[in-house]
Amino acid sequence: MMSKQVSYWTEFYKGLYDQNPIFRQVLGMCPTLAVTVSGPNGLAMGLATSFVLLFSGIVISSLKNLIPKQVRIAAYIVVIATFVTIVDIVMKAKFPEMSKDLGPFIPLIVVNCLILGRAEGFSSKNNITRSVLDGLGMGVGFTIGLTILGGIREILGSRTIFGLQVLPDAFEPWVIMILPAGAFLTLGLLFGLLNFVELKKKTKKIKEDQQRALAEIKKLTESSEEDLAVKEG
Amino acid sequence: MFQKLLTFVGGIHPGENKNFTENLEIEEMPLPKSVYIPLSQHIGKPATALVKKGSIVKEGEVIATAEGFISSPIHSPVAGTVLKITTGANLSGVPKEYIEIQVNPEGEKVFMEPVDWQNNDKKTIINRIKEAGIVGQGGAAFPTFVKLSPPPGKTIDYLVINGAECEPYLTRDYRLMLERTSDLIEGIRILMKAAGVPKAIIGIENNKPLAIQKVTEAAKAYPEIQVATLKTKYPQGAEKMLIFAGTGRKVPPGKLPLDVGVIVQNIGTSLSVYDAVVKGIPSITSVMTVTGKGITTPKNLLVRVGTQLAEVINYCGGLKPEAVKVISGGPMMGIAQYDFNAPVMKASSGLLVLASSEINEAVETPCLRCGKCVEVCPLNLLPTRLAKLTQMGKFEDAEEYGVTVCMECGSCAYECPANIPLVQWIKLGKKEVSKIQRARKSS
Amino acid sequence: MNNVTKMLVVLLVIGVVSGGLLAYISDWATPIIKENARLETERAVLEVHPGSTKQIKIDNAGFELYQVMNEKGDITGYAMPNEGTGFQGKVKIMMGMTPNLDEITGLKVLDQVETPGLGAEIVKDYFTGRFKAISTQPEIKSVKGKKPENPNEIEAITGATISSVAVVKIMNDGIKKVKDYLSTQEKKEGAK
Amino acid sequence: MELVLVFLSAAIVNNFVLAYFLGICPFIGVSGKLSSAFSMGLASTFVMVIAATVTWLIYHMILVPFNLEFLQYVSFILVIASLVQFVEMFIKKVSQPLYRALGIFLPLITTNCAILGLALFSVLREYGFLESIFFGLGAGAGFILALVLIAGIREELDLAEVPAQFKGVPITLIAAGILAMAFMGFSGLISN
Amino acid sequence: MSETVTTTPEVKKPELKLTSSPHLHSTWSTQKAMWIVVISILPALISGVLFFGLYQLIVVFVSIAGAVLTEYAIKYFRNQRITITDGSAVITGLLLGLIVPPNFSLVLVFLGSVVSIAIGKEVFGGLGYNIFNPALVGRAFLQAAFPVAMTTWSKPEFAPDAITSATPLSAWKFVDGGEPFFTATENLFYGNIGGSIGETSALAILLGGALLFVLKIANWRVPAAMVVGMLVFGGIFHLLNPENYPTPVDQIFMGGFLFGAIFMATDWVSSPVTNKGMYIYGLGIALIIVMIRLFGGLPEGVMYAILLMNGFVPLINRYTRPVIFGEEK
Ligand SMILES: Cc1cc2nc3c(=O)[nH]c(=O)nc-3n(C[C@H](O)[C@H](O)[C@H](O)COP(=O)(O)O)c2cc1C
Ligand SMILES: Cc1cc2nc3c(=O)[nH]c(=O)nc-3n(C[C@H](O)[C@H](O)[C@H](O)COP(=O)(O)O)c2cc1C
Ligand SMILES: Cc1cc2nc3c(=O)[nH]c(=O)nc-3n(C[C@H](O)[C@H](O)[C@H](O)COP(=O)(O)O)c2cc1C
Ligand SMILES: Cc1cc2nc3c(=O)[nH]c(=O)nc-3n(C[C@H](O)[C@H](O)[C@H](O)CO)c2cc1C
Ligand code: SF4
Ligand code: SF4
Ligand code: SF4
Ligand code: SF4
Ligand code: FES
Repeated sequence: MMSKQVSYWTEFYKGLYDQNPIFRQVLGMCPTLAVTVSGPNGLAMGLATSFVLLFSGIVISSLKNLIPKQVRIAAYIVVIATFVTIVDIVMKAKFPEMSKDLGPFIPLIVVNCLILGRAEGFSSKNNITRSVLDGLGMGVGFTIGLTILGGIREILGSRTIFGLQVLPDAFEPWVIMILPAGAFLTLGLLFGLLNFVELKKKTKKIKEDQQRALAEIKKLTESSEEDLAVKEG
Repeated sequence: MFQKLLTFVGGIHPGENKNFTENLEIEEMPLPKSVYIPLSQHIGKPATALVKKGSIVKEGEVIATAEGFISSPIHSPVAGTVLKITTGANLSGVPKEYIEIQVNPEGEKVFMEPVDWQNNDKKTIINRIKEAGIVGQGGAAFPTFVKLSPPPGKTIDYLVINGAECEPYLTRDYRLMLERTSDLIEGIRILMKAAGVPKAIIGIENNKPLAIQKVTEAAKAYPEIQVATLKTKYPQGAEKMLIFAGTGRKVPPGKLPLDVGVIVQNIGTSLSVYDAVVKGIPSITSVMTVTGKGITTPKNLLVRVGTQLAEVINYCGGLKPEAVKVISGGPMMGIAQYDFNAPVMKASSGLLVLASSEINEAVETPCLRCGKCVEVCPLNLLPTRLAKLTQMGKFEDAEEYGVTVCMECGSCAYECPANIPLVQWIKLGKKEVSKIQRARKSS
Repeated sequence: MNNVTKMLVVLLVIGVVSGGLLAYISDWATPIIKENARLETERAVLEVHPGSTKQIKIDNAGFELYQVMNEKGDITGYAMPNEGTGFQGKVKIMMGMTPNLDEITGLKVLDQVETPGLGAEIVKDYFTGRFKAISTQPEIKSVKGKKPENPNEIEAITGATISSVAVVKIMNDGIKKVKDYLSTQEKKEGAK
Repeated sequence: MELVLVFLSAAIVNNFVLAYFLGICPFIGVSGKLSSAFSMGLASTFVMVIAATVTWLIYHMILVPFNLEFLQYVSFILVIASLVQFVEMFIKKVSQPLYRALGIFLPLITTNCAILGLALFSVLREYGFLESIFFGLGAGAGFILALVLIAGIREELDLAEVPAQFKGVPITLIAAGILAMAFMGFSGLISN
Repeated sequence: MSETVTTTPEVKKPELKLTSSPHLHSTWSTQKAMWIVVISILPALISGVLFFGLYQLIVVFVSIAGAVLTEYAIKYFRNQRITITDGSAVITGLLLGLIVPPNFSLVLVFLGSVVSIAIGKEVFGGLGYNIFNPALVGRAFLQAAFPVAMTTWSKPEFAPDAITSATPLSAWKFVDGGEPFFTATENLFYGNIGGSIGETSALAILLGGALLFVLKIANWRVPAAMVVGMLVFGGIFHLLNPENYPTPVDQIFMGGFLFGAIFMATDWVSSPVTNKGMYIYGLGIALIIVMIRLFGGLPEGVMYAILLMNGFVPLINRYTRPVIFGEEK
């Protein structure tokens, strides 16, 4: 068991920003880059991944005491691959268009390092409730990341958001945004932007800390002066 | 008479600017009121003073003895009274210990007995060179007798005499070659005998045709001494480059010329050897070129060791208002001076005063990876990389890239369009790397 | 020993459960997937034959070929899927032809991986529309940078000549295949 | 010739990393130093070739004959994982230096999607046995190429004044983006 | 120390500089080199304006403005010294303006030059740190983002009728059935042909190049290796099949080869620093150009070839490190 238990809310919330799989942990990059040519694709991939994440988390955390250590990776892989196959088959049957768009990236969820990482690093050590929350948080964080990236690429590359045209015809679509190069560039710039905000926060925090420390010192000196004054008085 | 000019790959060709002084005869500078004799005028441990405050010394008397193997005794360049022993300004910029002597123009001289070198053995000659306190005048001030005593088992095939004088502005070696040609040849023969070398090559750059002609003439009688005409290019006079041009041999990094069977000596050094052996005069003067647009009357001067720069400058008419840089040595490797109390030393070869019009100053920009520094580095280093790695504190990598091999010739920094002080960075890198190496050795 | 058995048993159980589950789901999904594919083809076939409503798959052709009919049961032509190499990779099309194979009735690009905005424009209606009623005699030709002059010419997409030419080539190849098949068929029938 | 084209296509024109986005995590994670990038690439190539061989056999000799295609993902990943384990033990036995050089990367490779992607593409494209192997070789070579290129660039960038916000992952992605643009020059070189 | 001063005559001391050796410096500076490069590009600009009309001047101006403004904005934003006067951003803008098709959209060329500086140069740390040639990053971006606009060529203004708007390379490559169409070599030389604004006139390019090589700003090794590479690789294929493949000499004058060889492959920052490296770099570029032109799906590959080799430069520098003087190989 983990030595320090965080609140259930944090268990869920951490996946959204502080430990966001894409922007913080830099995991699952392949689908992140490959399928995000549009918002819907990003969303679908995010949901599919979340599904696998959630259910494999549940299964693994409930079986965690039954599975011998030596075969745990193999067992996890089988569990994960089973859920992935389910998603794949269901999508082929019910959403053939989307299944075509996402192509081989659905089966590749099997090896998405995010999922195995969570299975090995979290579900195998925590109870079902926590696993569910963690899986949900990570899944939502991942989905949000993919959707944002897909959205940006869709707007600039096709003038649309979720298929709705939002930019005027006069805007020449940037074909590069739906090509591999565009994926790398967009994600790189997005990362940089995020770091920009983070760095600002950090420097702001440092500044605040300094100010607080200064104020404290001032208070201390004042109080000691007062003390002295009192004593002298 | 058309022969291929000998040289090396790389290097640069800055304006020679030798015309200020190349036609001026060496003139002896009058005695100053006082001289200031640094105890450290050579590579190796400083000498130990033998005199005290108030001692009366004679010209040529030993006033400090050598300390350890690579060291050299020091003789008083004047007769007079020791005023004090203290620390103060030095050409290297770091204050050093020195002996101050008040000059007595009527004082006595005590030179050594001449040595009949033709009828004496190596040992006697080398001993005399050691006693006379001769150090290399090519810049490094390495005690000459050490070079002449190779460890047993090493045979030396060539004595290479460095008459390249590749630094712009300087004309000291050139004047010496013209004015003391026969002494020079005899000095070289003494050196050959001392080191047991069968062959000597005098390397002279082809911008000094008169010197080539005169020296060739004088050396005719001795087939074992040859003159090699070198391409005029900086740093042709650097030991490794000169050896390569003259003999085709390459001194590997971290090795000495000795390891490839060569000894290199400067023109001035050879003449000091002549003076010490044939005339019994110890190393108490230095011939230096005082030049540049910033000095009123440029001269080639014979100066007593210990004379303060201020005296020299004043003797040459003082600085002009446009002077911006005073340099001990040549423009490429010399050290910028600011305390004119610093005294002339045995290995001083020049005092250069540059005016603002002679320095091309431009803003420093980041490295543009133009490769010019790489193209000119005579040692095939990657100066840009060395500087960058040092800047980033990656000293292990800098070592890997050979930072310690750099001879600080400055060709790279001269050429760099981004005006990066490459040599400064590299020097720092060398220092840090040698710290690391020492730490490694001790652990 | 005990440990090893446990390992094996656990893995086996997981494997069996997983296999069973998947087999079950796959059983359920396979017909749907097949049906999807069939429907898609059917839709494509009718799309390249505007006005027609019925289709029959010709089984003995050695390749996929459909005979298409209208409401009244008159044969309106043939439809065939065919594929070839475009600029970046495979291009798969469905094309419709008149019964005597003289004219194209319609074209649909089913699959392609060409550059979006360039080669991928071949899926757009403005391009496929150019093939409507184009003559196949002696074969379809693409022209570049000028208006087509002859009935068998279509204009290539600017900046995507390779993809355009590829589509034309795939069509010509297909037509040839159908022609050969029909003529052998005629011979057989004649022989009968 | 066919085989050479398969190799070149996978190595350059359709580079796994820069055009197919496979193996991005190791591409970003292990490309900081040239030496480890090369080792990682080499180890991956090694596994890729074996995986291509074995998964082909499994798919065509077992799954297809017994109608078990739905077990494709489960069986592939199990085989790859156990292969990597086996290779690891084998290398450990055979050569200690090699193990030290490659060993730490092997476990990472299990979850590298380039390997599974390779197996899946090979099925998707209906490659024959030999083609599959060359596909594995080519993909591996392409992976090494991309990894080594980016590692060289990153080592160079260590000495550059990249703005703080862009140090690390962002600048790596941007450099990869520019490389991907440059690789587009090869498009159409070998169509497939 | 005060006693010593009294014994020494006073020297009037001006402000003295104490910088480290060497104390001499060549007369080159970054700024000077960059502005001479700008001058050397002018003949190509003039030829572009002559052949394609005055509008091209506006295209180039907008491109330069985009580059300079972007650099200014980023430096301002990052609180760094404004370095516009060093001329490197002007070169980037100027070059980008010259390698887009004539009559190109002003909005797009502006976007391209913003990308050149922002993504091609400043994210890497600015002048001297970029891995890839900024102008080509901008062009590659435009090519990938707006492929149609980037392949729409206008005719030169006083072209004889025989010359269509297609560039010589695509005229040769994408023939409508008939024979491959080769353009006469003298047209290639003077530049009376279709192509990017500044690339068509070999004469103008060589004129500017002569200045760069005489002043030793551009290193001759890279273009020399490119030409040799083209003669060898292009020559082999021409000899194998002279009907289909143009002669290597024509190939040198076609498309962006000369322009790239002289102004872009020679970019200091994005090319190798070692001599051996420069040969490898040039040969590599030539090989890739030949591959793309003769076998690829695109008519032209100079840009891609240079960008790809830019990516190899760190490795090239590393593995062509010269053997230190006196060291055993
Ligand atoms: C860059 C460089 C340039 C040099 N140029 C000369 C030169 O032109 N003449 C010279 O005598 N020594 C020159 N030297 C010093 C020689 O390398 C060598 O130390 C000297 O000639 C040895 O003779 P010495 O012991 O008599 O001084 C140069 C050294 C360096 C590092
Ligand atoms: C990024 C990029 C993508 C391309 N994609 C395609 C493509 O999908 N299909 C195609 O036929 N040509 C493609 N091309 C090739 C060129 O546009 C080529 O010049 C064109 O096919 C020639 O046609 P044109 O004669 O009409 O210019 C592409 C070129 C580039 C630069
Ligand atoms: C330095 C330079 C590099 C270029 N690189 C490319 C390139 O990689 N691809 C391209 O299509 N055009 C490139 N161009 C533009 C072409 O040279 C040419 O104008 C364009 O490709 C169309 O001409 P073509 O059809 O004869 O190839 C470049 C131009 C220059 C000046
Ligand atoms: C010889 C030479 C060639 C240059 N070529 C280019 C070029 O092709 N593209 C470019 O953006 N800048 C070029 N520059 C300018 C500058 O080096 C370039 O912007 C740097 O890459 C910016 O760091 C060139 C500069 C010189 C001296
Ligand atoms: S001062 Fe140094 S560089 Fe100059 S000539 Fe003498 S030795 Fe050569
Ligand atoms: S690196 Fe050293 S040896 Fe090479 S040119 Fe620079 S100063 Fe001279
Ligand atoms: S000469 Fe200067 S700018 Fe050029 S590579 Fe060397 S350090 Fe960089
Ligand atoms: S295990 Fe592989 S995929 Fe996962 S983070 Fe590490 S390198 Fe990336
Ligand atoms: S998702 Fe592909 S390597 Fe991680």
